[in-house]
Amino acid sequence: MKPAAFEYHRPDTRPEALALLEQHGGDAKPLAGGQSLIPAMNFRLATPAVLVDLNRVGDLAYMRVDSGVLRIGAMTRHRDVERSEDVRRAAPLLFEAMPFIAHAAIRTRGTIGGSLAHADPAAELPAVMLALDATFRVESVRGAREIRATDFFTGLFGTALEPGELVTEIQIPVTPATGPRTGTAFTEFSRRHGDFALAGVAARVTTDERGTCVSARIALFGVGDRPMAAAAGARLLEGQTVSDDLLRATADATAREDIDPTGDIHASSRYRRHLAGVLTRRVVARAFERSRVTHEE
Amino acid sequence: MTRPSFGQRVRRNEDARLLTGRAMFVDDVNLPGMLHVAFVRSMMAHGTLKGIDAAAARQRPGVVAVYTAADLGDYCKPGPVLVNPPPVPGHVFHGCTQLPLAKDKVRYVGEPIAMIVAESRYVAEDALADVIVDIDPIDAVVDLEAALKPGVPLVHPHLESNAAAHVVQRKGDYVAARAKADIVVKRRFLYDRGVAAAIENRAVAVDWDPRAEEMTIWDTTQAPIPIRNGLAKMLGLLESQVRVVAPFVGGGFGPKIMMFYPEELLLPWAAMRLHRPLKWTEDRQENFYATTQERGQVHEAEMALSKDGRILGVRDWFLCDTGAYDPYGLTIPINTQCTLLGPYDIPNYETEFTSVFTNKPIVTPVRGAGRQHGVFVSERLLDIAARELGIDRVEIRKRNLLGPDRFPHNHEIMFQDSAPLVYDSGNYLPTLEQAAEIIGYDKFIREEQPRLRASGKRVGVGICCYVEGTGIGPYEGARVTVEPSGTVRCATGVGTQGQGHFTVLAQIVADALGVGVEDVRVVTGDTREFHWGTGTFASRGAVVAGSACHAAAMSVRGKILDLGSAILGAPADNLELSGGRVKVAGSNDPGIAFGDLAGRANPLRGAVRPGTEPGLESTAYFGPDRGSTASGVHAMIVEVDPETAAVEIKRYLVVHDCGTIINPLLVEGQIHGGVAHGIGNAFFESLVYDDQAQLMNASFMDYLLPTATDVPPIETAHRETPSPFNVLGLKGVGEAGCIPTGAVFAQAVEDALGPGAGVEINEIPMSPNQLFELMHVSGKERA
Amino acid sequence: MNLAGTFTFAGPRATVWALLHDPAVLAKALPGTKTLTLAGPGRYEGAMKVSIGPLTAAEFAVVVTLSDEIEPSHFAMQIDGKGGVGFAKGSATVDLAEGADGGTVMTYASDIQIGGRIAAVGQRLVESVGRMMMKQALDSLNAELEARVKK
Amino acid sequence: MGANVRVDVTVNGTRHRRDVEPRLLLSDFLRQDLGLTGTHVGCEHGVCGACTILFDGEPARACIMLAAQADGHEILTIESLAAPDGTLNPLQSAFRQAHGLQCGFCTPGMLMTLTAFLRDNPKPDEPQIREAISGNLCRCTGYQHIVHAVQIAAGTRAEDAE
Repeated sequence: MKPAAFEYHRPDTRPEALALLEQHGGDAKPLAGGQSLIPAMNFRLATPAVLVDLNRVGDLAYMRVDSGVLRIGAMTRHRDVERSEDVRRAAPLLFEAMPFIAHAAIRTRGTIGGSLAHADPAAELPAVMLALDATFRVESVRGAREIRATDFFTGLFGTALEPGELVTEIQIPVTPATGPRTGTAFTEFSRRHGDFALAGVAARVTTDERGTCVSARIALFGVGDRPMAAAAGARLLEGQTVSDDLLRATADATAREDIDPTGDIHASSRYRRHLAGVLTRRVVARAFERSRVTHEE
Repeated sequence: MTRPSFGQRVRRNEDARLLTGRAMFVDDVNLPGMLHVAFVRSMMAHGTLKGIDAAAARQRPGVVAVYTAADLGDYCKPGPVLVNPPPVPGHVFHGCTQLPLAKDKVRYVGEPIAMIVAESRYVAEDALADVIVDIDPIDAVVDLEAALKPGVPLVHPHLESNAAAHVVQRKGDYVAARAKADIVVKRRFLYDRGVAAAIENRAVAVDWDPRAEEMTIWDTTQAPIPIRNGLAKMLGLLESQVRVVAPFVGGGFGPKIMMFYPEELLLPWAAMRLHRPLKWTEDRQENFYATTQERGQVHEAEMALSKDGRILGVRDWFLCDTGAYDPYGLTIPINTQCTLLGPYDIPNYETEFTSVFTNKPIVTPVRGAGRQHGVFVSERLLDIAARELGIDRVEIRKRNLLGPDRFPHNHEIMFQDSAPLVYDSGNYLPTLEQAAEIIGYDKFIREEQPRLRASGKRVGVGICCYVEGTGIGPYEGARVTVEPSGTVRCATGVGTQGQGHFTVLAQIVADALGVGVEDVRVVTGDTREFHWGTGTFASRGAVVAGSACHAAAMSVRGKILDLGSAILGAPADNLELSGGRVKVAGSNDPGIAFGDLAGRANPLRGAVRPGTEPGLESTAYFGPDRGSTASGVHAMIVEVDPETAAVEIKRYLVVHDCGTIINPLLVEGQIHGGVAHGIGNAFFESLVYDDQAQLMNASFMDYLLPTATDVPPIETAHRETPSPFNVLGLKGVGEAGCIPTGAVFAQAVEDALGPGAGVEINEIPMSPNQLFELMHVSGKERA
Repeated sequence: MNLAGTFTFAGPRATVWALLHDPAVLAKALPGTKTLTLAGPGRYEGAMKVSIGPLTAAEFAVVVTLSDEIEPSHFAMQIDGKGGVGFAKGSATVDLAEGADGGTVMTYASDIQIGGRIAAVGQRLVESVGRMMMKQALDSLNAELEARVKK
Repeated sequence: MGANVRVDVTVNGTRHRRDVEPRLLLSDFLRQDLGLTGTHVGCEHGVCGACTILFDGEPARACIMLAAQADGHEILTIESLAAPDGTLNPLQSAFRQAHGLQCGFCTPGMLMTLTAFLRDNPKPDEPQIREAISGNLCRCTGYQHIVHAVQIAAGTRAEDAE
């Protein structure tokens, strides 16, 4: 299990990196944390001709909050995100999800941008970004553009990135700024701690002062070819106050209408759908609870 | 006085090397000019091998040689049958073993087809894709029952069917017993395959010195001596020209036994041709194909009982997957037949199996070796009978246990060691009672479970018994030497894969000689040091090699006393051995240090008296007539999430009896590891083959080994019923932890879901997905 | 892996039949196809290199053999792909029926066996990849069909 | 394809300069090029944790990093833990006390993972310890004695506790 040979570049600056990606086009893979790419290369299921190692590019790792937006540089390591006070305050959902990603020794190397660009349908972060309505800044030698998470994930490991483009920054609207009564919650069901989830759910619920839901976002992972926004489920919540019946109806609608899971050796399509419903009910209930807590504070 | 170490929690002699990264494993062998090996392996499970084109691989820069079966000439012969079947009357056995490189036909995914030798493993892997292999596929034989139907392709076409073996064993008259029974419970049980998953993969490194005509082989084997002897014969060398070293080995669990794996045969052969050192280290993906596996069995079993819950008899009929070849004979299914009897008085027993060739990797023993299947069948049948008869689960077991007055107990069927199955000793009732008490069985059933169930929690308890035949022959040997430095050396043939032989065997020798455990240097697994013996398997290392070490140490003790008596002028029975010195008991004279005595026993001048030997050294052997029988009870409390079908183990208890305990700390370690392995088998680990025998989860991403958050803290209690079959009273413990785990897991989960759920678990492993399906199906049926 | 379903083409059955037998069209429609040529009656040979995100399985040599052809309503095919990291082998049937509004309803069923490292490591993705490739191929064929019908 | 690249790396306090093939895995570099065979390789896909080292002080899997990526960085391996005279450090010693190893193959990865963990979390409770080592597979011990060893090292369990 040794990788096939490749041409290796380790640029020091962002323009150099973008130029290399442009020059090699589809033959080049950016190497961020490498925690998914190098295992695939060791199996020789990934055999990139050129690797552009981003680890020396200095200005891609940062976290800061400005004008209601949490900005995270794409090369920020998971470990730094999970330990960040800014993240805990500004994006509690992201903070809650971080420990579910693999294990500490993977999170020390893995990066937030790498994970999102990899777009594994069973990964936690893409769904979290959908639930938080995040936006990704992408750059190439031709310039920069911004892509909403809802438009970014296009299919199985598929993204809206064009050849030569690189995710450089993740922009997350600060949670309290979207409404004082906002609650978020995250959970997943996996066989073992750190494994890819058989199903997982991230939710964000905002209520008015009477506890009526004014907006809701639910995103699932592990149950489709990409992170799935549960539109039908979320729609049922809007204008309603929380009740067991509402939670059940939301979970049912999500499991029935919003996802179309495939089966694998760990979980059949039917079991995944069932889990998605159970987890949606639990997560949305917790998000509602937390929206009350924010309110009471 | 040197305090005896027996029964003490002695810390291990080998740990310092392992903890600092100094311990040598096979893959650590790096010699100048070393070449690296990779194997082209079949991608098809079954097919006719029509052609191999290795021309491009041979051209690749950095590739030194490519060998196919055609290049091996006479060396391309099927490997030996390693364990001949025991002499059960009427048995049928077709021994079919593997060629080092496939010729004409491939029989499982991963079967080696060509060997590539290159300057690095990287280049060798590059060359794998250069070799074009033309295979005409044949439908794969996967399912055990389908394999025996007429018209199915044959894994070995020279045979009439895919049956590899057939054995019937009988005790009493089951048919008559059944006719008298008040109730007969009958079920079908499945227990599926897993890998041993030692964290160290296999590896072989070879150095052939053409001038000295000596070969050194470093091998991750549990049995270096048989490997040396076999290889010497195959290579046309004297046994003394071949040295096999099993240095530190990173876990064995069965498949590293004396397999004569193709890689073990081919590297020495190639080293003699290339005159350069070679190394092959299996990668994790290869390990899922190229290393043997175990467990696949299907049982149809019934138990006949009286209405008061006494077992009148058991009939079991089963199929045992032996994979593509059957070099290990009948060890696994015979173990299953024998272990099914458990601690119970089963007067009438009829057991029949057919071993089946399939297009899956070769099956040889993995920790437990067929025993868990037998326990699963009998314990599940008892659970079902208890439910149908309205008898408590613990009570029905108590009613059937063999009493302490029934030993030695002859079960009248043949065990894997070709001797009748005789339990040496045991005391089962107190073990069961102690387990029930520690886990709080009565209170749990009466109070806690109803209370928790009322609050919506699904909790359950399981409790199961087992016995385990351990410590079988044929023999092991040991040589104990007192060196002039005073250090005591103990050399034995069994390899060590983490069991603690460097400490346990040292304890045996230390106590015999009155020295500290740390003063005994144990050497294992190097044929240059000791070359008579078999290996580490069947929970036998401490029992058999330990008894040999004891005998050798006692003989050295005799020499010390004789010589000490002559020098100190006191009768031998007035002398004591302590602190590495021999002295007159009760005297203030310090006596003589062993080192000085060793010097005197090997004089440079003067004569060694006739009838004596020089030095303080003795070699001794121990060969038990039959194995010793360990036993125990496992209990488990689980909570099941009725919505997700997730199972959480809340408590796990093992009360066990492995005879005299040398070192409780190490015994507990063996049990913990076994239980973790058993939990893996029960709930996490599953080899998933598709209908063409393609393995769908050949990685640690999808083959789920239990982690620290999946294995609960394990409570243990020890009982000691010494074996009368060896001087020290020892019984083996290496496999005990994993044997009843599946059965106790099934019982606990059923109990948690409650009788209303109608869930019966007759299949291991049981994933949350499978459990969900069972809950769902039974729910529908109920409605 | 079993993939089965129906798909409605926005065009007449005879044109759909022709498209499904045109190697140039199929080469464009099947994701990852590098070459595809008619090697004999009902026999197509080619090379594919399927990429899914970071996973770029090495090149596959592909042979597709058509049989049981009943123009314009039915055919069966044998699919045989071999590469350095695995193989895909299987069979499929395709039935074409005239649908509403001049469309054509295709009913397909396939049983594809995946072997080697792709199956061993990629099991989590196999079904999704199958579905994705089928969808892309059908969408692409339909687009080609619409273009032809417009002409 | 791909010219060799320069690796200038400090391992266990010693600086090494080598030119390596870009595809050389860090685990192979440490074991073969530098002869530091204490770092073990168990899966080469980042799951078993046997090859865990400290990369700039943080645990990382050497089998899914390239040697080239170590250029300019500091690495600590199992060989760095004991004193030069071989005296075990408190964590190593606790492993011996608690019988926290059997075959010892996973042990280097366990020790390196735990070295960073105990530095950041000197008094962990049992669930935290179990989570900390949940990315390191051990087939021998069932983990319990490893947990005990960590507790001894953290001073929350007596050395001779049974």
